[in-house]
Amino acid sequence: APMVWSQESKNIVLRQFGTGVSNLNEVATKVKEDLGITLEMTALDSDAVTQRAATQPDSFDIADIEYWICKKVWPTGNLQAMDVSKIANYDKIVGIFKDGKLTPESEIAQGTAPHTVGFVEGQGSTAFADEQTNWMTLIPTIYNADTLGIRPDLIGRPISNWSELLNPEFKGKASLLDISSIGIMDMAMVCESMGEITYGDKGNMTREEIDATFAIFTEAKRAGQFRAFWKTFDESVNLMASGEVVIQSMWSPAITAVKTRGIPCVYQPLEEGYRSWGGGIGLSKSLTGMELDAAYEYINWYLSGWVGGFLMRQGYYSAVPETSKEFMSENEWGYWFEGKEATGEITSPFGDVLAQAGEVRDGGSFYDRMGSVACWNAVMDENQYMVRKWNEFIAS
Amino acid sequence: MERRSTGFWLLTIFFGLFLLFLYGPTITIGILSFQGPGGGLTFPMQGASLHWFRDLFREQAVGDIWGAFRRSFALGLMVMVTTVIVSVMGGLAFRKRFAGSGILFYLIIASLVIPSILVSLGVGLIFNQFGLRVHWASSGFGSQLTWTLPFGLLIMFAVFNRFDKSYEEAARDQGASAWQTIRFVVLPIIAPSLIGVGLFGFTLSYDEFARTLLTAGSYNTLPLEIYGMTTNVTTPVIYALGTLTTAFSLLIIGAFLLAAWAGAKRRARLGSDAGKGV
Amino acid sequence: MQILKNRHVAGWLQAAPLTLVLAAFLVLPIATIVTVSFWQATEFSIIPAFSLENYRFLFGSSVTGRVFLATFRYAFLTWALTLAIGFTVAYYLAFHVRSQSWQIALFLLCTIPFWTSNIIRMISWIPFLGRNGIANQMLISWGVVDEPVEWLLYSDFSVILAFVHLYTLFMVVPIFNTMMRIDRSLVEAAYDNGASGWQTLIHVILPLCKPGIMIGTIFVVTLVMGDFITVRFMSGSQRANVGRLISNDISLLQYPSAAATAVVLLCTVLLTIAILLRFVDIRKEL
Amino acid sequence: MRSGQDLELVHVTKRYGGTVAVRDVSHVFANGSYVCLLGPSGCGKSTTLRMIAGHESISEGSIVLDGHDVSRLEPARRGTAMMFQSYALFPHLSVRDNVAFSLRMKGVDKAARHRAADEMLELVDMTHLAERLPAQLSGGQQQRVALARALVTKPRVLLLDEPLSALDPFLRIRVRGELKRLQRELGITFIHVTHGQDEALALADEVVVMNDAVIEQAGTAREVFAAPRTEFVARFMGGHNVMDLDGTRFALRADDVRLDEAGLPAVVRGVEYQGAHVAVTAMAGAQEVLALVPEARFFENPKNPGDAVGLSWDASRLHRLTA
Amino acid sequence: MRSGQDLELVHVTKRYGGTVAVRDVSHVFANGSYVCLLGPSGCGKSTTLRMIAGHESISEGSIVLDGHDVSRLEPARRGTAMMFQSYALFPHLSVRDNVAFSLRMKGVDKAARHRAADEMLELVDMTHLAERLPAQLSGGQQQRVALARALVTKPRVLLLDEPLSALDPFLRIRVRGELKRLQRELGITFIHVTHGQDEALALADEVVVMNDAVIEQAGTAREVFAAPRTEFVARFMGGHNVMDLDGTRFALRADDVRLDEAGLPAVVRGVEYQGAHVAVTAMAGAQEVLALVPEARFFENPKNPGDAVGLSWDASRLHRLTA
Ligand SMILES: Nc1ncnc2c1ncn2[C@@H]1O[C@H](COP(=O)(O)OP(=O)(O)OP(=O)(O)O)[C@@H](O)[C@H]1O
Ligand SMILES: Nc1ncnc2c1ncn2[C@@H]1O[C@H](COP(=O)(O)OP(=O)(O)OP(=O)(O)O)[C@@H](O)[C@H]1O
Ligand SMILES: [Mg+2]
Ligand SMILES: [Mg+2]
Repeated sequence: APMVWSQESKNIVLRQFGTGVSNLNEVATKVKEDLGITLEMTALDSDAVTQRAATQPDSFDIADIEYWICKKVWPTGNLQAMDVSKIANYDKIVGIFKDGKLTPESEIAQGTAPHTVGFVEGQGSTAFADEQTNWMTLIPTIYNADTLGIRPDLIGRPISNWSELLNPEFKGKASLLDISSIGIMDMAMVCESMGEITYGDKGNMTREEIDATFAIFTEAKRAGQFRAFWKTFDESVNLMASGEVVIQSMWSPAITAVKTRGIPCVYQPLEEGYRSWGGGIGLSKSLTGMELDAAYEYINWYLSGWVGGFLMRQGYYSAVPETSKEFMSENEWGYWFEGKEATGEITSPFGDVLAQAGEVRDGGSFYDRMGSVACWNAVMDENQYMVRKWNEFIAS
Repeated sequence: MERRSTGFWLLTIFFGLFLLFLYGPTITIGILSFQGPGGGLTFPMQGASLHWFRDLFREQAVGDIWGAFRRSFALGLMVMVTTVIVSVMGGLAFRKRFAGSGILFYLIIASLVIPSILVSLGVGLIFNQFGLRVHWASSGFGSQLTWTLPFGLLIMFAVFNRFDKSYEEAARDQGASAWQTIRFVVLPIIAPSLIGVGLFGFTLSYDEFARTLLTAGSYNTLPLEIYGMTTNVTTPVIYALGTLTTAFSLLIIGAFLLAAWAGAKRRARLGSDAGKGV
Repeated sequence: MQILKNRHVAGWLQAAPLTLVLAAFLVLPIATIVTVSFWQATEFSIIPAFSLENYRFLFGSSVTGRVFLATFRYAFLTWALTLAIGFTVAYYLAFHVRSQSWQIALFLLCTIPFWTSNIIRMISWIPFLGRNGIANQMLISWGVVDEPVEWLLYSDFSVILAFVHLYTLFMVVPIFNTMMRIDRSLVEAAYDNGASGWQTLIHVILPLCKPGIMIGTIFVVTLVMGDFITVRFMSGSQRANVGRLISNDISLLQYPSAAATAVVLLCTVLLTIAILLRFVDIRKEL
Repeated sequence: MRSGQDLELVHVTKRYGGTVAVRDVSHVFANGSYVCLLGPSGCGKSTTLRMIAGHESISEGSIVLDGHDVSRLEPARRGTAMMFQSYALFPHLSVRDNVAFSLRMKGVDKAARHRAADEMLELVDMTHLAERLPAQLSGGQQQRVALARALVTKPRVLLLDEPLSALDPFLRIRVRGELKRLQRELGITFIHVTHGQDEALALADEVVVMNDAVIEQAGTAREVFAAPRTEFVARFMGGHNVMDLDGTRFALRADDVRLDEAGLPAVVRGVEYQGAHVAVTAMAGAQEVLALVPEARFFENPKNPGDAVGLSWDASRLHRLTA
Repeated sequence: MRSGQDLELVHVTKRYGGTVAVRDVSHVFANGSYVCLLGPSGCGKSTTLRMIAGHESISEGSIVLDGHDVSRLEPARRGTAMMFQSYALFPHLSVRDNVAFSLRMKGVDKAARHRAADEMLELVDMTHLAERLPAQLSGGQQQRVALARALVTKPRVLLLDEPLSALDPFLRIRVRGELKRLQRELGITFIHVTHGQDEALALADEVVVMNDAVIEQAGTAREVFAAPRTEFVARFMGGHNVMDLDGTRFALRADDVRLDEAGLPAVVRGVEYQGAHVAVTAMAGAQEVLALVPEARFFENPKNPGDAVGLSWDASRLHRLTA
């Protein structure tokens, strides 16, 4: 009976870990309030996340990871697939996570698109399914389209191509993120934009393509193009805010964070399109019984809108936008999702003012932004090789 | 007062500059931690307030500073106690040469010089290979010991090198058993050094990052949390934390000095004939 | 009972906890690292199959040599600077500060910053050295430079600065310790023999401080050679030393490759220390 | 005066690896006597004492006290107590607690052991400083506390390793009088190691001269000083000339040598004023002769280095040496 | 014998914060003499010596050598050299390099300074050990090296702070003979700090007794011993009785006291054998009297503690004290 159930769930503790992006204490507080489940949160950087998911299955119950990480981790068998029939809002999840298409006419971008690693054949399977099945690897939670961030005040001219990252004009003032799987995609966007390399599939490069990409960037690095590399959200914010860097690959809330300090910063939509990423939560293999039930309860709660609204108001997108709408004001929904002019002040869930009335979100509406994704964060077949080359690049 | 040489004054200036160099960042942190609510991690200051200290005591967006602090404190205490006990025992053992003591000594030196990340990596790998679960209180604890023990032992070696054996002989002569000799004579005499070893062990553990990195398991210790914060937090709350820990250590040192001073004062009341020819 | 009196048995009994800890958390892990360095890996798992591939890649890459060289360069420069600063500071405290309470007070003053987290102390250089940091603002306002000086941050300069800042105390303490044990009458004897302050320093104090210098050197060299975090933070990931190579590999789950690099680093460090230990009998000098 | 309660060393040998510190020493220490172990540095005095105390194991032989072989007993079970050269007072304990230490180890309750300790402190006249720490005492005071601590165990034999060497000469003379008085009052055996001849002569009922790991001579102070058996003893005790006359070696006390124009012609080499006496060193050919001349007589006719003098003595005062 | 080359202390005072270590001391040290500074612990001997050497600044007054005020000069410029109590040999330098150190500081080239060092080592008979490190030498050998090192600077005045205290008594007596001989050969002033009366008496041309930061008495050894000016000096030099007769204080030498049935009745309290003499302490009423009786005479009629004796002396031997 439900009564007993929620009584018992009060004593249940679930250990969740993930990147700082979505592993927020507000969520834990809210879930305790709504469901009585205690959620213990640990925030790590994405490499550490990968590592823990792959090597320490006992140290967590719920993994909040990105899809490309899932591609690496899933085959270890540390996670268990989820029964779609137990997910209440499954049908309302956006198409990107199901068949890969935002709208029926969308083209599927290169890289590890979420739907390619979103399903497996059966409950115990470690191989991904080509199409939707009843067994989902991760429940999508959060995603976004990334591009270059710039300081318009320090650059003073329009930027419209990825290739600007290596423009000697910004020598000593550019930055790149030091997470191989993401960085390589940014690099590829740049090289392609420069016209130096044409990739077969940026999400799955050949060794030659990898070598050529690194050659270009190593040369730029030695020439002093980069001020620093960043590995985490906050570093990118500080680099930008302190004026050390004027152009760099960046994440959306980082732009917001810079802006809240009163420093002009733009998430620049570029001609070549966005590099996109998505995250989801997965269940540890060791989760059973009452904890497993609680986890499902947690997931359903997650998709029921509060979290979505909470995340959307920071500039991310929710996997089930419809449910989130109820938790956002019209002004917010218009600004964040529909790309409309703000009718009043836009504030973050933490109370910071992010935009004034009349401002429009960089890049426009959800469909404008997610519709021009050029590639997804990816792990490629030559990942091992790429990683070593990346390591060399960083060390060179 | 006596006139001091120019060399003295030059050196005093040098020392002053050195202190400035040492404290510069601490002071920078100190100032920046009083940023106004809108302030960032860098200059210029955006107003002045205690906002970030208050913020420190509220729940953070991510992570769990106070949980991490509790864990680090507990771990520090565990490491401290273990280091003191094991170092004393080791120190006692090394007073006599025993078969294999040479090898053990080189092992201690090795433990001191091996880059910490290797220990972290190795312990992580072992736990991984044996299917054990890494946890700050097991693997983390062990890895930290490989760092604090050599220090503790080196201090104990130094202490016992200077320890006058005739104290022990006197105790034996007075009918103390081996255990009583240690309990009532050796330990009290070396107690000040033991406090030193303990404090040292605690500090080393409390601030240990590399060795805990791969061995802490699901829960962060404070340095890991701070490391996490440098990557997830964009506010001066991290500086507030730094300022607070510095103030905290100043307080502890002050308390120790005060206690030592009071003790000396109390003893001095009894007077002294030391050095007099009576 | 009698067997407990045997000094070998008693010694081992007392040393047992120590031995256990070192065996479990030092010997075994290092052995594992050596073993794993010959294994192979995929993205997420280690394959226990003997292979020299890791070493082949390591020695085959031109980056390796450069990184090792950089590691030595950092170690050497940091060593030279910490030695110069540490020796001077210790000398000042030991020989120019006369009252013991002042010595203790000033010495404590030097140690207090070490209770603040290393990481915090390190990153607090960033607002100081940055393009718009305090240092540059001062330099500009004094008219020393017109443009902000770029190499203050995210450069070898800032890396070494942070190293010196973090590790000078490791030089000060042992040198101060040996200096305090130098019989003051030796210094007076030198003056009596007509030596100037400088000559006394060079011909008497310096030679007698050798053990302290050696111990400090061992600390600093091993700390710098094993570091991976300072280089990353202070160079903005633009520079690398061996530690970073390893930590990059670790964070990319390339354990065997990390282990191979680790083995090479381990050998290098142990070799360096073995050479240093030739000059000093640590146990006697404590 | 040998009694069943004597302390006896029976063929005692101590080896440290290859070196022999004490070689096959046998000796009976009479009950209730003040014995001084005298000898040059490294001759094995401390080792002998420490073997008696039980702080050093015996390589061969045995130690018998009161008819019982105590060689294998623990230090505290032997009926001996030791006073250490540096006193070894426990620095963390007050004077009273230092003295009461052995009783505490036995489990005597606080009141009782403090009473006993205060009694001992009374004996050495240190009651007023009972609360102090050792570091707050002068050398002489520390020495007295160490004595009290050793005596509180009511030992049969008190062993003292150079108990006076840390004191300045003035104090040393005063304290040695106190030691002697205490020994007489308590009536127990004191075995006192020293390398000062004057100390040994002044204190000892029996002087035991050691050299090179063996006992060279033992006897009353007067026997040893007046009739040294060997050249070593004669030289070591000081105040003796060792002379080669017709191939035999004789000892001649320096105070038996007179400056006398008619005597053996010699040249003064050195003059040392010693208060009551003046020590004149003179060369008679290759033989160096020391004459201890009473001050008054010397200054009737003072000599300087380089002066010619005559030396004379009664042949009856020549004492033949055995080695 | 005062000459322009003497060393003179003129109203010298040394303060450490509130305590006065040396108070307004004036004294002339005659050129070429062997002076002993004698006194109890803490009386200011070392401080005086170190002020002369230049290792301690002077609070007030001045030090004049050879007619020049040297109080502000560096140690090495004063024409003095110091030999330290613990010798202070540089542990990292060989014996030869230790001795040659001052020449090296002056920039003398290697061959020349080694030659000079070897000459000095010859003087103290240490040439054969020139290559050794100090740690490989015995105490006596180290002492000689320290001496050579001090002398190599050709000082006018050699300052020695308890130079013999680290040696055992046997060696001490031998080495003090060598010191005296060396001083005489070199003809320079030696100022030797000691707290041993016998050492001072044996060595000194002039004994300077200090007490409580001031000079209590200065004079030849014989003057000081035979005619102590104050009670302190009498007691400190030893061998004296201090007596209160009709309200005036007199000193009486212990060797002037005879045991004599007819004399002042007294009770023996202690008997100390001293070789040539026996020291008998007796109580005449509340007055303790020490009698130094020649051995032969004592043993004609030996006394034990508790025996009744008579004490007598020539009234002419009573020496009146000024304080
Ligand atoms: N623990 C030890 N190990 C090796 N040799 C020792 C040890 N203790 C003493 N010896 C040696 O035994 C000999 C006798 O030493 P002991 O200490 O008994 O001499 P001592 O007569 O007391 O001399 P001193 O007057 O210098 O104290 C010496 O040669 C000494 O070197
Ligand atoms: N550096 C110092 N600071 C303070 N007081 C001092 C210092 N050096 C000496 N004194 C004090 O000055 C007085 C004289 O000391 P000094 O060393 O001259 O005595 P001393 O006669 O050489 O004694 P000893 O025979 O013990 O060597 C003592 O009371 C001592 O405590
Ligand atoms: Mg001895
Ligand atoms: Mg002195």
